[in-house]
This record gives sequence, structure tokens and C-alpha cells, in this order.
Amino acid sequence: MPLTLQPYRPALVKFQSLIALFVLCLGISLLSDKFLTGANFWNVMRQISVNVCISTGMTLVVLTAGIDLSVGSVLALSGAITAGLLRNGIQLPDANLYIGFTVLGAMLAGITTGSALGWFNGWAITRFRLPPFVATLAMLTIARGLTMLWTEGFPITGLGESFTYLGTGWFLGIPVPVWLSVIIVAVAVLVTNKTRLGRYIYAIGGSESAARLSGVNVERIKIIVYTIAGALAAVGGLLVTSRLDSAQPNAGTSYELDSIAAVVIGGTSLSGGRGSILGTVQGAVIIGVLNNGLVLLNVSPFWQQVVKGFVILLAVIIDKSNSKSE
Amino acid sequence: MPLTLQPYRPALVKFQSLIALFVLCLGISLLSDKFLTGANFWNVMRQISVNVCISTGMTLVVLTAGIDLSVGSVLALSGAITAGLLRNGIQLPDANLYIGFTVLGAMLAGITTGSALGWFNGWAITRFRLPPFVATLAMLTIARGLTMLWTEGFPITGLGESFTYLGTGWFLGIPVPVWLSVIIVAVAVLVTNKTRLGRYIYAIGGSESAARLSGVNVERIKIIVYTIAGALAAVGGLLVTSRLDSAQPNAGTSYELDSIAAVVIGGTSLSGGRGSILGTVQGAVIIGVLNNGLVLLNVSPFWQQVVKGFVILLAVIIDKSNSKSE
Amino acid sequence: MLVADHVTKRFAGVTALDAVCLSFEAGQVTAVIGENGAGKSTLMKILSGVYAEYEGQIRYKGQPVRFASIRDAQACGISIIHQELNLIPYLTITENIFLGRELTTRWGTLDQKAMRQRTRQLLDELKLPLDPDTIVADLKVGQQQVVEIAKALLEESEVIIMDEPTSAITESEVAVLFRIINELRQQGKAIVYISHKLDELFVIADRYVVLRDGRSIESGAMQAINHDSLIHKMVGREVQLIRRSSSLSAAPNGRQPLFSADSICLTHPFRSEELQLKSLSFTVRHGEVVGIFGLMGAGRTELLETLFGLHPQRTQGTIWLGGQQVPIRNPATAIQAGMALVPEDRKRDGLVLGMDVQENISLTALEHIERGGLLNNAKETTLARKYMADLRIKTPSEKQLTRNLSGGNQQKVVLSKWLATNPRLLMLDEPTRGIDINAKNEIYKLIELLAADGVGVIVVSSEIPELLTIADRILVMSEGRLTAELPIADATEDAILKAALST
Amino acid sequence: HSASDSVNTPKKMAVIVSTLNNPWFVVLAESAAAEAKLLGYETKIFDSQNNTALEADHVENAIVSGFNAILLNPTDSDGSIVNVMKAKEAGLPVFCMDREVNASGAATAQILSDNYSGCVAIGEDFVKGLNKKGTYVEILGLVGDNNTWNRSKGFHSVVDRYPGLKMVAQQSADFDRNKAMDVLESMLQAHPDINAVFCGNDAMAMGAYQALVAAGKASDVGVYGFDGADDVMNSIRDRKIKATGMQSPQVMAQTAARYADAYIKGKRDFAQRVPVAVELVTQKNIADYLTLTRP
Ligand SMILES: Nc1ncnc2c1ncn2[C@@H]1O[C@H](COP(=O)(O)OP(=O)(O)OP(=O)(O)O)[C@@H](O)[C@H]1O
Ligand SMILES: Nc1ncnc2c1ncn2[C@@H]1O[C@H](COP(=O)(O)OP(=O)(O)OP(=O)(O)O)[C@@H](O)[C@H]1O
Ligand SMILES: O[C@@H]1[C@H](O)[C@H](O)CO[C@H]1O
Ligand SMILES: [Mg+2]
Ligand SMILES: [Mg+2]
Repeated sequence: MPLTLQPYRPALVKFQSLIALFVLCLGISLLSDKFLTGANFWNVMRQISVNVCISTGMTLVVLTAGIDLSVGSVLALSGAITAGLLRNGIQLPDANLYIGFTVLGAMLAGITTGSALGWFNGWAITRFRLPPFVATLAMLTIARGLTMLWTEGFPITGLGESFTYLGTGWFLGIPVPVWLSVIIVAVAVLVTNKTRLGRYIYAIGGSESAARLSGVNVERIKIIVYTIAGALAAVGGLLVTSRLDSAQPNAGTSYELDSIAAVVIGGTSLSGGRGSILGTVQGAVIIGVLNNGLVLLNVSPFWQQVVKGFVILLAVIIDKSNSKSE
Repeated sequence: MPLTLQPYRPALVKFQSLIALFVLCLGISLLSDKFLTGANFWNVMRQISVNVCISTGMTLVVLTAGIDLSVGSVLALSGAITAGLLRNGIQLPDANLYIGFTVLGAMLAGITTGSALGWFNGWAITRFRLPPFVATLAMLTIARGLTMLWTEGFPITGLGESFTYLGTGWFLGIPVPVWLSVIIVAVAVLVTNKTRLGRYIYAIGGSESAARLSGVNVERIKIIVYTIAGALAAVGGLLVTSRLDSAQPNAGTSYELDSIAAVVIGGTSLSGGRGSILGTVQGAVIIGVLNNGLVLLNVSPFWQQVVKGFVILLAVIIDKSNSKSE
Repeated sequence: MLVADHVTKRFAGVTALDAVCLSFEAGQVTAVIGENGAGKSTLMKILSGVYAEYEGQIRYKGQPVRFASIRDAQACGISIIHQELNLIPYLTITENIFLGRELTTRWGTLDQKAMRQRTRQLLDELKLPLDPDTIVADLKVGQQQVVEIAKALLEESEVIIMDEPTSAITESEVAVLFRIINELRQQGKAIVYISHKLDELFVIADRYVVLRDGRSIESGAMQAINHDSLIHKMVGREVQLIRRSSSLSAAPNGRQPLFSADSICLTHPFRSEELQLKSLSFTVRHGEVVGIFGLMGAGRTELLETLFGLHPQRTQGTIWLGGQQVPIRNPATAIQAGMALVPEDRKRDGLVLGMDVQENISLTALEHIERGGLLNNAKETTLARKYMADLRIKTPSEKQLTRNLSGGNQQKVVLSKWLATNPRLLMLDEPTRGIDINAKNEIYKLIELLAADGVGVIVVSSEIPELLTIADRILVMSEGRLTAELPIADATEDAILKAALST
Repeated sequence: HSASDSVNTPKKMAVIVSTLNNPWFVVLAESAAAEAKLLGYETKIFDSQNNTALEADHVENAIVSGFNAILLNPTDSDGSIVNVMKAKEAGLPVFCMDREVNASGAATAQILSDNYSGCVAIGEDFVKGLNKKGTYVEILGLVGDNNTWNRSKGFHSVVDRYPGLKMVAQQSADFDRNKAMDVLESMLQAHPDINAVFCGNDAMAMGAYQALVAAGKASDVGVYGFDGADDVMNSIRDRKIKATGMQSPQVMAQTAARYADAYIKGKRDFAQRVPVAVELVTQKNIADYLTLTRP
């Protein structure tokens, strides 16, 4: 119905992508008996945990009708800052100064970096009323340049076991990155559903002017949201860095596309106001399962991209036709 | 004022980016005496001609409140198809069949490829009501995969002088690619300002439901627009291929970002309905001049990205504050 | 209690308020009246903290105040029902009502239960039998307006501003609202009431204030003035109001049918077994004005949309225009056949707000302004100016964005764009909603003129007096069915309402 | 006279590299620039971002800005030909580093790393290491990059001759450490019993190694890389990775800069191709090699 808005169908909105996911898993498991194994399950879970972190922040941004293209570069810079501080601390030979960093200290510095970049995004977007696309596109470039400057183009490697535990360790039979992403998702679900902040995020995306007229401080909320997105990209950066025991200057390149794909496949509308964190998690799982399945089935790298594109199309079409209007 | 929209100020809307461009050129020419030379001028013009082609199509898409992320891959595939047909024609050894292609024939085949992919984008978007972001993201992957399949991962080289003339030749003292982009821009300006199609494009972006109710066949117009965007990406592909005398399988990677940047810097709103082709051209020139200037000024490659990000931010801020309401 | 002293507000190119002085008293309902674009809403936005930049002074309880934000004004006890609906479409009723003022638990999380309960209370008071968890996008415009009212009543405010609260609701809901206003008045609140329905003002208001062209003209007691002089003060001159001319109603009866609809059915978008329109058949004659009445949700909008080809996949039935069957396919086909639809929501469906007056008017008729395949600017301007003159559209130029026009003038632009197609059948959905009495009158005149030209007109309206003024025949709908067809001679308010309530 | 001229306006060398997104090329670029500076030239590094069209822009800009020579690391052996020709026509000598352009006489000289032969050597070591039998997987670089294929082909030209060696899967990880880790983790699910992994570069070799560590298979599966990156050299020393092909970016860069200097000073006869061998580095000979260090 072109002239009326789509009605709300809670049951389907919440689980919209599950059908697509189910079909996908069924398909792969028919073709490969390695797919439905415990080890592979944790594999996929661990592999998607970075995307889940980033996409959780991205979902909040997209719910406000914004977008954040800078997540990949922010991830790289934050990871590099943490790795650099961990390896070399801060050295000012002139002042005869050397500050060493604990693992926790370096991680906090990384997350602070990500938050600061995110804050800058939000500030630029609200202060100058820039389209989020442009502001974060500029940040994509800036943060990548800063990463290159900080690392001088070289990976920073050898970060120590207590740090790599974050990306590679297990805790109570579950990989640490999975724990981390589950906690982040849980908090984000709580925030979006149970707090004022969450309510305002949906309200701004639904109608910015109506939210403003209801006394919502739109600018502040947006800045908070972009800051969270930056912080979560930084957490993603810590995970990648820790997992590889190395901060790569070109880490995270084009992660923004995977992340936005997860958000959209998960049913969050790019025009804001509608969607959910859990939907995004489903989107991320779909992408992760797809990547995993294509490798398990040893699909030729040439064909992989073609297949991946069509599966994404299909996944979204299945969603659509399930929550279809007319 | 947050609650009111910008008033219409034709003079400024048309030339909004010129101020930013002027400031930029002035700055560079103060720092480098090579900048304001004839040779450098044609350099910059030739360099931006590909982006101008792509961004012209992108502008039409964005005016309808859509987006096309697939332009880079479509460019690559179209260029590769043309190059492949030119080099090898169509060979079916089983049927003892060989079809050779003239330069014109191969070029037409390339443009047809681009148009077909664009048509598919439009079809998927209107038929299944997919968000353009997702549909064209899928196409980004699909077309890249098809390019890999067609080229088998290798560049196709040695395409002959009559073909490379397109990208490298001069005609009446002006480089051929510049001619081509000027013609494309001129036609696009005419179409957007003086034809029904153009008016419908703006109307759909302004209010899709009002346009539909006014008897506009929204679906058809959108399909046309995405088809044009695909065709123009293909023209860009011909230019790149011809200029390098080689179709690279990874040509055009991330061109969508440069193209969208040109559109947005040029003052076209990503939510559709407002903007212009000439604005986009200015945006593309700004980006081109910036790239050229950073090199002329000997800015280190790592700093270049940082500077580029900030200049893009500044350019858009200057535009905004010049077309600001109150 | 609340005083505006020489308040001036300028927008780029327009002075919306020019040294306005007026006051609102506690325990009174003050009606603010004025034509479309007089500056009523602008003033209310200043009083409620939406616009923080203006010249002049606001005094509240004797103290000069300057609200920097909406929250500021709210904190001082001023709440407002905005003219434009300001609800978030994808949030529930509860979420909308409490937006910006959420109740929280000890843990700082939202106290959904308490909020839901309070919402239920408010909805009960307002006699809106809806689940507080209903998504606002699923509500009809009228229901949304009631939610807006509930929102303004949530907090105990000293001053309650109502900017056209009744533009989309029916009389029974108006009655509920008036009962509440009376209670508020008794509690000593100051009520500011804006409406273009003058009859309402005589029922509810104690005082009136007139704004004209951004200036305050006059104020006084409601009892001391009558209908006609109120209009005179608003418009600044005499207005000849349309009254039914009995000769007109007789004429079309003998004529040939122009349009007929046969067994129109529309299935529900999600529940395909359910019908939203249940086999409707009717005809419209040349030069006849057919009014359609119904309560909120009766299916009138859906009927017009269906006839116009907006829901082709869900439609059954046939229509004929001028003896030819018109396929129900899409609006383009309908337009080609000579149909036109002025939609209910002019901002979303009627206009492209970011386009100027001229571009909006010509949008339906671009093929007529082409020369050599290209759009001709001169022809386009001529076309626009013709309608700007004919319909007296108040705008600085044809290049003004329609976004910046007042509601009445926007509606005239919508009418113009459809007149430009030279329709044979003109369908109007709530054509005078939110429009001042003068503009309304002009629209009535226009309908009459078109009918005299032989155009068939269908008018959907929620105001029975309006239908009684302009229609030759009245159809009544209830729950997707036609329940009565009344020639104007037999149409009384009672008969119409009875049919609207029958199932 | 000419000596004083060159004091007043110092001559300039442009260093154009295919990407700076990879430390190997950073070393190449910086070594070239450092050597040129040492020889008294102003220099500037251009980053083509793996994009031949951007490389074309850089060449044009270098011509316009009055550079005297170009030290080029071509983005693509075929796609970069026109760019070299363009410079040549403008009178600028081009010296190719690391990768060649497939046209004779276009560049003044090409100082090359031989990817194909380097991987032939790795292939031979691979065969030996696996004792001519076993299963393995290959992780390719960017599938649109011809280095990827030169390396893969060199490797297979040897290994495919041994029927006992079976490649059970071939996937791409875009030269990226993280992707390689993901890809190998998934491959290990389908093929838990492989004996070796051949990777198209060292970043991917490190990622592959980490996937093996995570899966507890690091000691059962041999990893082979290509480049001679720090990480991998250390890992070979620590017996974590089997072998890599050591390219010498510094040597190539310095040679190119010296040749360009000679050209500017008047020398014209250069050997067209100057191969700089890719040396096989294994756990046996690791002690003979320095790690990749910056100038
Ligand atoms: N944001 C704006 N930009 C420019 N002009 C504006 C803006 N808002 C209002 N105006 C102009 O200010 C004047 C007063 O508008 P306002 O909305 O206050 O009228 P109103 O009396 O409420 O009319 P109505 O009865 O139609 O609601 C009008 O001429 C209108 O066009
Ligand atoms: N978005 C929607 N979702 C579900 N049902 C809807 C929706 N819009 C309309 N309906 C249903 O369609 C029927 C007719 O609605 P319609 O808008 O045509 O009524 P109307 O008589 O024009 O009312 P109004 O005076 O409020 O415009 C009603 O039963 C209504 O509940
Ligand atoms: O030699 C380099 C490096 O191996 C890099 O990792 C990929 O490209 C090659 O040319
Ligand atoms: Mg108003
Ligand atoms: Mg209606």
C-alpha cells in the first residue's frame, strides 16, 4: 500500500531474518557434513564477533537515520594505538620520559581513541549539519591516514599472551570474543528497549522534528550514538589485533560494507526508526555462515563473490516477502 | 533553525561549491607554481573525467533518493567485456564459430553490459522493494565476481590504437575523455532541467507518493535511472580501459565512495529531490584538484589522507554555511 | 497570565508576526482566529519555546520570560498540541505520549508498566478505545490527533495551547474534547484554542483574539460578537458565503450518468479473506456533486484511492467514465481517462514540498508544456500564473517552495495541479481540512463552477454542514459498505449520522 | 656551469609504488627515496593504491611537476605499460622496481624480483618437506592481482608434478592476515588432516599460522609464505613457519635509484632487465639473512 505506512508486526520484525538464516544453514549442511559440527559452530561465532561488535554500534547509528562509514578505519587506528602503547609505551627521549602501559591501560587508550573519533563524527554531523555519509567518509580517510602515520605503515606485532587472550582465549567452554560480543549485544538490547536513550534513538530516526518538538535533545543523543559506535569499533579493533597478535595498518578495510549489510539484512531500515539489535546479530550470522559455507564447500574464489551477492539479495527478498505489505 | 527547511535560493544552490573550489585553487596555487599551468589543467580535467561520468549517473540515482554502490564493479565488468571482445571476440571452438568485434561493436557490448546490470539493479529495487543500498551492494559483489570470471583474474591488454584514442587522444586541442564527459554532462543537464524524465526524477525524490499519485510511473522511472547509471559507469569503464590500454580485473574498486563524495560535496541531498548535475561536476573537480594539489605540494602519502579528509569536511561545511537558512 | 508584548518574528523574506500584542487569562478559553498564514502557529511556537529567536517580550505570570527550548516552556507549565501531527510513526501510543518525559524505575530503566497504565487512563478519559501498545502508524489521522491531545494532557500544565486540535476528528470526539476543556477551565487553566471551525468557537471559547497578516487586530468577549462580524474581522472585508442554491440541486438529476462504479471490492492488505470495501456501486452524473460521509475508518479514503488505481492488485469491480470502461491499473491510467484525486494528506501525497508552486502545478500536465520534446519554461509559468490568479493563491511568486505556503494555499496548489489536467471526474478527500473560512468558501465556489461546467465531483468530508452546503446527493459509508444514498432534499444531519452508525 | 645549475634547482626523483598498505612496499618506497636523497635528489613518494588509473594520474602529475626520473613499482605488469610509455614520451626515464612491465624498451631498466622463480624454489622445498606426499591447501592473494597468479603458477609448476601431493582446497584471502586466519579456520573444518598450507604472501602465512595455533595443529601442518617479512623471518627462526621467498626490496630500490642517478648524469646504456633473486629462506639457512629493515 503506497499511501499508508507499514503496520507493525512484532513477531515478524523480531525474527525476520531467521527464515533466511535457516534456509541457508539447511542448504549448506546438505552439501557439507562438516558444517553442523561444534568446532565449526564456535569458528563461525568467533569469526563474526568483530562484525557483531561493529554492527551493534552501526545499528544504533542507522536507527537514528545516520550511517557510519568510518568504522573500519577507526577499528584500525584504535587497534594500532593499543598495540603501539603496549609495545613501546610513550617515549619522550628529550624529556627522558618513558611511560609504560599495562594491558588494561593500553586497551583503555584504544577504546578512548575510538570514542574520541566517534565523538568527532557526531560533533561534526550535529554542529555543521553535515550529512553523516560525508562526515564519516571524511573520517574514514582521516583515521586511515592517522593509522599509517602512527604505525609508519608497519604492523605492530608481538603483544604478549595476556593481551592475545582477549582474541584467542576460551572461558567456560566459550571463546572470549564470543563472550565479549554477547555482553555487548545484551547491553545494547537493554539500552535500546529499556532506557530513555534507546527510546530517543528510535524517536529521532522515526521523526527527527517530532522528537525535537517533544523536547528530545537530538544533537546530544546523536553525539552519544556516534561515540558509542566509535567505541564499539575500537573494541572490534582490540579483538582483531589481539586475535592476530598484530595491529595491521590496513586492518578493517571495507568493514563498513559488511557491517551495514548485517544491519540491513537484519531488517533495520536505513531511513531510521525501525529495526533491532537482534536483527543485526542475525544479519551478521547470515554473512558469517555464508563466508564459512563458501569456504567449506570450496567454491572457487571467482564464483564466491557472485554467489555471495545473490545470497544477500535472496536473504533480503525472503525477509521482505515475509513482512510484505501487498 | 532546526525545524524549518532551507528556503530556495537558486543563485546559491547552483554555485554552492564554487566558493570552496575557489578557495582550494587559490590555496594550492599560492603554494605551487605548477598548479596553474595549461598542462596541469588538462591533466586534472582528464583525470576527473571518469568520475564525472560515473557521478552524473550517480546524481540521477541520488536525486530519486536512491544510491548505487555497484558503479565501480560495473565499470570493471563493462571495461573487461569490451577489452575481451576486442582481443578475442567470441570463440566457440565446438561450433567452429568465431565472431570478431570492431571497436565500436565491442564498446557497444560494454555499454550494453553496464546498462543491463543497471537495469537489474532497478528491477530488483522496484520489483522487490529492496533498499537500493542492499540491492546495489549485492551487485557490487556480483559484478566484481563476474569480472574475475570473465578475465580469470588477469588483465586484458593490447587493445589497439583506435580504441586507446578514446582515453588518450586529443581533439581540437582538448582531450577526448574531456569531450566525452562534457557531452555527457550537457545531456544530463538538459535532461534534468528540461525534460519530463528529469522533472519526474526530482518529484520522486521529493515525495514518492505524491509523484505516484500525480500519475508518474515511479517504478519505470527508477528502472530508467539505474539503467542510465549503469550505462554511464560502463562509459567510465571504457575510458579507464582505453586510457590504460588494459582492462584490470580490480579496476574501479571503491569508486562508489569517490562518486558519492562528488555528488554530496556538489550539494545534492542524499535524501533525494534536491541537487544538480553541475553541482556534482563541481564536487568532482574539487576532489580532482585536491588529489592533484596534494601531489604537487609534495604532501607525504600518509598525511595526504588526513588532509584530504579534512578538506572534504571543510568543503562541505563552506557549502552549508553559504546556503544556510537562518 | 501569558502575555505577548510587541512580538515580531521574521523568516527569510516573510514577516510572520509584526509587533503582536495579546494576552491569555487563567480560567478562560481564548480563541485565536485568523486566516491561513495569519501567524497563529508561529506565535504559538514562540510561546511554547520552539522558536527561541524573536523580537519583543513574553511575560508569564507577570515575569518576563524567554524560553530557550521546548523543555524550558514545559517546565514552566506550558504545553502545546501542534497543528502538524508530531508523532513518531513507529513508536506505540504510550511511547509517543511519554516521549521526552519517560517514567523510570529505581534502576534507571523505563517503567513500561506505569506508563502503559497512565496511557490507558488518558485514552479512557478521551474515549479512545485503543490498546496503549498500538503503533501510531497504524492509527487513522483522527486517532493520531486524539493521541496528540492526550500527550498535551499528560502533565499538569498551567497553559495549554491547542493549535487546530479538531481538524481531523469527528463530532463525537470533539464533544469529548470540549468536556475536557471545560474541566480544565474550571481548574483555572489558561486554554489557547485555534480552529477554523468557527461554530466550535462559539461553543467553547470565552474570548477571541484576531490576527491578520501577522498583526493583532482585536480582541473581545465571545458573547459580544456574532459569526459574520467575526469573519469580517478576520478577513478585513465582507465575504459572501456560499449558501446552497436550490436551482443547482435540481439540475443534474435529469442528466446522463458520467461515472459509475460497479461492485468495487478491496481486500485487506494482510488478511486476504477480509474486505475493506464491500461491493460498492454508485454513479455520478455530469455536473453533479456527490458527497460521501462516514465516520473515521469507514473506508472513504480507501474508496477514492481504489478508484484511482492505487491498489490494483487488491481491487475487484469495474468503473466506467463517459461510457467507457476505465481499467483500474494505476493513477496514470486514471488520469488519462479524466479522473483526478485531491488526497487527504496534502503534505505527503498532494505536494512535492521541496518543489516550487509552478513545478507542483505542472507536474500532472507536463506534456502540455512541452515544446519540441523539451519543457518550456514560459508555458509552465503561464500555466502556473493562470491558476494562481484563478484560485487566488497567496504566494510571493510561482518560484516559492510549496513548503513555505500556508495550509490553505497549499491546498489550492493541489487543486490547481489537478485542474490543469482538465478532469472530467474530480475526487476530493477532505478538501477543506485545516483551511480558513475564506479559503474554504473559495474552494466551494470553485467546486460549484466546475460542476456547472459539467465536471462530476466526489467530495469526501467529515463535516456534515459542509456536505449539506455543496453536495447534490450524499452517500454514507460505514465499515466499507454504502449504507445510504440521500438526495440533498432528504439529507438531514440525523439521517446521515444514523446511516453512518448502521452496520 | 651545469654544476651550479643543479645546486640552484635540485633535481627530483619520483617514487611511485603500487601500494603503501603493505609494509613490504613501504620498505621499497622508503629505501628508494632514502637512496635518492643520499644521492642529492629531492624525492616524493606516490601511492597508487593498487589502482592503475591512480598510477596514471601520478605519472601525469610527476611529468607536470618537473620530475627528472621515476622509480616505479608498477601496479600491474600490463596495465602499467601505458603509464611508463607516457613518461617516456615526456622524456622521463622510468626504472621499474620489483614488478615488471611487459613491454620491452618502455622502461629504461627493470630491476625485478622474480616471483615465478621464487615460488618454483618454494615449491621444490615444499615437495621435499612433505616427502612427495600428503594433502595441502593454498591461500591465494587478491585474485585480481597478477602477482597472485605468478606465484601460484610458479609453485604449481613444481608441485603438480607429484601425484602424491594433493591440493584439497584453494581459497583467496586478499593478501590479508585476518582474512587468512578466518579462511584457514574454515578450511580446517572441511579438511582437518592437511599437511601443509601454501600462502601467496607472508601476511597470510602469519594468519594461517595463527589459525593453526588456535586449532592446536601448529606442529602438524607446515606453513609456507612469500616476501621475507619480519614476522615470518622470526617465525622461521623459531621453527614455526617452514619457508618463505625472501625478496630484497632494499637492494632493488637502491639499484633503481643509482641507475636513475647515472641516467641523469648522462649514462644511457642500461641492461633492460636486472633480476634480483628471490632467495629461499628455510629453517636451515635463516641465520644467513637479515630481517627486513627500513632504511
Ligand atoms: N519556516 C518558515 N519559513 C518561511 N516562512 C514561514 C515559515 N513558517 C511560517 N512561515 C510563514 O509565516 C506566515 C505565518 O505562518 P503560520 O503558520 O503562523 O500561519 P497560521 O496562522 O498558523 O496559518 P494556518 O491557519 O494555515 O495554520 C505564513 O506566511 C507562512 O508562510
Ligand atoms: N495502515 C492501515 N493498516 C491497517 N488498516 C488500515 C490502514 N489504513 C486504513 N485501514 C483500514 O481501512 C479502513 C478504511 O480506512 P480509510 O482511511 O479509507 O477510512 P476513512 O473513512 O477515509 O477515514 P478517515 O476519515 O479517517 O480518513 C478502516 O477499516 C481502517 O481500519
Ligand atoms: O611482493 C608483494 C607482497 O608480497 C605483497 O604482499 C603482495 O604484492 C606483492 O607484489
Ligand atoms: Mg497554523
Ligand atoms: Mg479518510
